[in-house]
Amino acid sequence: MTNTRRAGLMLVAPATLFIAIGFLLPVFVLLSGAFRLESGWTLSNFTDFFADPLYREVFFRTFRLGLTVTAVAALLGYATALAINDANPRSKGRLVALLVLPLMISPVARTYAWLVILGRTGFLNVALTSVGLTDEPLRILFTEWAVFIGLLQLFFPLMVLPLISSLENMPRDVIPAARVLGASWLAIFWRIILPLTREGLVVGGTLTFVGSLTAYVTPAILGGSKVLMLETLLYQRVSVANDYASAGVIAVILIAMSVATNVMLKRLATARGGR
Amino acid sequence: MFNARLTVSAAALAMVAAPAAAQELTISVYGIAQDAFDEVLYTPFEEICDCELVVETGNNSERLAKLEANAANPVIDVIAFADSAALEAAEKDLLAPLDMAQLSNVDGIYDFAQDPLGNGMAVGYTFYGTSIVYRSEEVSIETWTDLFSEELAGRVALPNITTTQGPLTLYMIQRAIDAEKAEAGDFSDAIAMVAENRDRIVTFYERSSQIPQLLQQEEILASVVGRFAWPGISSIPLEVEWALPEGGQSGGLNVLAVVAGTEQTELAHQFIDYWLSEEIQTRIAEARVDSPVNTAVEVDEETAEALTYGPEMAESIHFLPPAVQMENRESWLDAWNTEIAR
Amino acid sequence: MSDPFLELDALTLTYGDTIAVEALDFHMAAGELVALLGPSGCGKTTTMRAIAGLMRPAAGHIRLDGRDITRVAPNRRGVGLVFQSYALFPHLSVYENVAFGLRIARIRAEELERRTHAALGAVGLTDFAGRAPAELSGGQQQRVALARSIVMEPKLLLLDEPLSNLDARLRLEMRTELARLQREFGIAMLYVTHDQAEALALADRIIVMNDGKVEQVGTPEDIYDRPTSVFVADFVGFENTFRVERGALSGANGPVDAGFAVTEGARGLAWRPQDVTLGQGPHRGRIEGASYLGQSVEYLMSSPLGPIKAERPAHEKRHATGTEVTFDLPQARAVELARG
Amino acid sequence: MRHAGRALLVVVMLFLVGPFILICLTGLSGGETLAFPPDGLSLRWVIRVFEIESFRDSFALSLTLGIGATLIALILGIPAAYALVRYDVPGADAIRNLLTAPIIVPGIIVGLALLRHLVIPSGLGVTLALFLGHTALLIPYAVRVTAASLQNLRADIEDAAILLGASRIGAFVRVTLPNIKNGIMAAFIIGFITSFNEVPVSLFLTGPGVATLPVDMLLYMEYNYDPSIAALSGLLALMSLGVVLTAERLLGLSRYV
Repeated sequence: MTNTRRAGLMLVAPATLFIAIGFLLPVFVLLSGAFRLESGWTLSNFTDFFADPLYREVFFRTFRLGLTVTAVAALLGYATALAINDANPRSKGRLVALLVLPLMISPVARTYAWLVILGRTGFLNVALTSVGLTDEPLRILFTEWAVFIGLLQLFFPLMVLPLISSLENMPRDVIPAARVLGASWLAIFWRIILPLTREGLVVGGTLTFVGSLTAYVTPAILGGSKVLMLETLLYQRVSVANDYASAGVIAVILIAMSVATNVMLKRLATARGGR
Repeated sequence: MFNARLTVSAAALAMVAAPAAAQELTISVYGIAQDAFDEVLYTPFEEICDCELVVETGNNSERLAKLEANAANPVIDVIAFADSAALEAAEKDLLAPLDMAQLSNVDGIYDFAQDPLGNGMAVGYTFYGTSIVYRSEEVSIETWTDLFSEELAGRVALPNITTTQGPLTLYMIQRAIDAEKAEAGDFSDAIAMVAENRDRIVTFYERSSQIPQLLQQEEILASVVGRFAWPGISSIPLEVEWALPEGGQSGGLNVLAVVAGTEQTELAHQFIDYWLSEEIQTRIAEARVDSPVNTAVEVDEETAEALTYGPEMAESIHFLPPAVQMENRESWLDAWNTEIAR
Repeated sequence: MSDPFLELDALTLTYGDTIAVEALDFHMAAGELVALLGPSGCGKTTTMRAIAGLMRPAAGHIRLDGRDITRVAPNRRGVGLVFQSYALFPHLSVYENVAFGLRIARIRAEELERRTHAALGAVGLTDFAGRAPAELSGGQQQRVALARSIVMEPKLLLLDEPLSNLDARLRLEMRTELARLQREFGIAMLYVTHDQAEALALADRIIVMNDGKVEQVGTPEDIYDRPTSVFVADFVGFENTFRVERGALSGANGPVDAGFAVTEGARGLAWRPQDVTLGQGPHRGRIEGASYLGQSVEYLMSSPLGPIKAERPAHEKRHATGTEVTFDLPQARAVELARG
Repeated sequence: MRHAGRALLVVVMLFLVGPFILICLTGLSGGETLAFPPDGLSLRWVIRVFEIESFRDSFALSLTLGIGATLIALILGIPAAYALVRYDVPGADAIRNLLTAPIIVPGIIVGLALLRHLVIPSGLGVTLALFLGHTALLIPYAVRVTAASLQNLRADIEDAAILLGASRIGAFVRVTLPNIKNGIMAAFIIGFITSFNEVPVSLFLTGPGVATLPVDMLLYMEYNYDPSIAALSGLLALMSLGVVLTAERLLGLSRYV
């Protein structure tokens, strides 16, 4: 018994030490800067941060965009996952491969493509005006809309893939069974599908929300300086102003938000899980 | 396992590291037109010095941040900066004094470029005008405050405060409102004006390379840029003009400096001197990259048109002194963040 | 019984703080086929894993063929194990599965081939040598697992629930096969099962385990006809088992007189359903349900003794559900249990 | 219902994949600047991509980094995953959390932390820090994907191998490894692509002549606005597409993502 414990420790030791020393240690030193002033330990960096209207706005914008992206991805994700689950196995494999694709393509290439599409004379506006949906081209680039669209495309697969796998794990024939019992589609979704796929939703939701909070390339290129998010603000604070205290504060906030989301959603998944 | 990691890393390092030359000179410059620089400056210099140039590129603030971060172990030997960034670096003890005796070509450049920081730590290698570019068939520009005209609502981009052009733009707007405050570095009226028109400004750009694209995609009809961006802008298939507004144009000076702590002092000076030479300044000018500071350089009219050329031009530019920039930067940034960025 | 071939001596096995098996003693002779019978969770599989060396005992000793193997590594014990799941290597063919151990032992090519083919022949799978395990039926996979162990010529072969994953027809086939192999190779076999029928049909001797301890050891006849404890009696199908307290049977609502003098020292009495007679006797009950089984009728009754199960020949008088009936638990058919 | 589902799938897939098709077309433009629809078709910008020296250098760096960091992450991650799945490791939950920490910490902070508190004080050099950062980032993937494959594999086949005479390591190499091979290859591909496309960690970890390809592309975009970025993006998109489709066909990659 002690033997396998020791063997287990020996096997996890290299990876654990590597991460602890080569990764966590420097990160902790950096984060500790958020709690320090020349005079000693303090929380004033945080109060300063939230006292600044710009920072406050960036914080709420990041939060808001993260929530919106997650909510829309979840709605659209369920519809997509159900449709894919309905497809025959051959095309299902292909559809899943297509879903994976955006995750595998360089974020620079991906964002660059949106630059070409969302512009005033870009693909989207040309299409909209030519079918007469709008007279005046829409301003999308450098607005929260552009960031929203870019983030949605990036994280949508991370929402759909767990949903597909939890739909696959759903006991067969529960949907026909509910239909036979007279449930409407809405009732089926609400009472059968949602509870049975909650785990997938939580995994997808966490990945999407946390991913949106910490995205860099998308807001940097599609949002620009008028749509700063926490991560782009962090970069700006460091590279423009050499302001490592603010950088540390933003880092702590980002990590705290990520961890809180993880914990909260995990609890949500298990809260009423034991039906 | 740990050894395996080290071995693999070491092997990988060996693969990516440049083959060792006799000597290496590491320079840090703007990323603009690197192909042209390679052809007319880097390669010829490598032949002369029998050394290898390693080039880092980036904008002022990023490179300054890195220079400061690496102060204990400098990796850069020669750095090209905007004058204000150079002054900031100098005040942080990141630069070494220049040995003018080793720079034979300094005497041949404009006076204002010989010791622009006033501390003997940098020499100017190029200067440029900063003005408004605009789509002439769509709008006309008479003054700096025309940036906020009705025709330009939702169709204009301004440089962000964090770029070199940002303060220059505020400076010229402030001059149009109250020149005295402008010279003192008080841009409060200009900032208020930008803030008021915040929603009519498409974006505060951080890279001037965006401007040709923004113009061509008809995102914007006008913007403020440095002349170095003009070749890219004038090449788009639209009527774009360089405005000569009432109140003139601003501009900037880019300088070369030697990084404190470098071991390649001699080679660094040799490189700077070479860059200032008539031959190289002419070639860079003819490549339509940087305007020459060497007074002996003569170019044809077409080239001159693409650049910011000649003593009269230099005379007409309203430079914003680096000391004023240093002194007021924090307050501009604060005011900008509270009034505009949010 | 001559010298013990396998001997467990006060073997205690634990998982963390939980004791799975406590101070277990038993032994078996060379060439014997012994069944370790017990409900799931009684510690029988744990005991088997300990004999194989897959877990280390907290206390006690295991001796095999005169050697203490308690601390010997599993791959040096000469013990084979057929897993309940078969644990075939999915990436190897049937032939390579069987040859696996011989390759590890660096057996010469000709001998390896000869022995592998012999083992495949012994289980009747010669024609399937090139297949992948996934392409075989459950019974065939079972036989591959068997061949893979036998080819190593182990001193002792352990089998974990060898018949549990097979359907009824295959069980019969496999049962015969195991008995044949046992005779042919003379390997001592110890197998774990929770199915009394399986144990009775195959084993020379049965060890009944409960809650980490041995309940009873004996021949199949001993176990089936003469259980010595309430637990064993229950387990081998004495459906009417009662503890004895102060000379009376303990019923659902207190003691009930047996109707005869209970032997001094008996801690329990048990009757099979076939031995319960209806229509006469000292006890009263109510028929709760009757199932016609062809040759017989099975009655489920409620009584002061608790539920009673009786099985009567079909030609006897039938009793309808809901009727009151008298019944007898005859002394002559009672099995006395020495332990409660 | 069926039709609505199909229409939705078309729209979603267009949204996900359409931009990459557009960028490939834009990269084939014959014009001077980026535009859509492209200004005539030509390969000039594709050819141009291969002429830019810094792209060649940064591509080589990203390739080495992707392969090297993924291999190290697997060498460290596989034993850890094995222990976490098969053994009763003391403090397993804490270790699991620790091993996934690199995913939680925003990349830009990792890069900054490594630059300021590792590269600068130790003088180790940016390249080593890149390897360190990328390896740390990839270990969670390596552990997770390997652990998933191990969980799908019956533990008793290793016991069976040991009872047939194999040592513990022998059983792992001869029985476990061949059966989780696909999972490991999937982990390698996912790791490589993650590293190859990584921006935030690498953003600060640049130096003279050292920049990963995506960061180099960002730097290039800062000063150039010609279709060569579109061409390069298109090439990278095609490369990823090739890798993903091949991997999907061989391994069923999407099961591991």
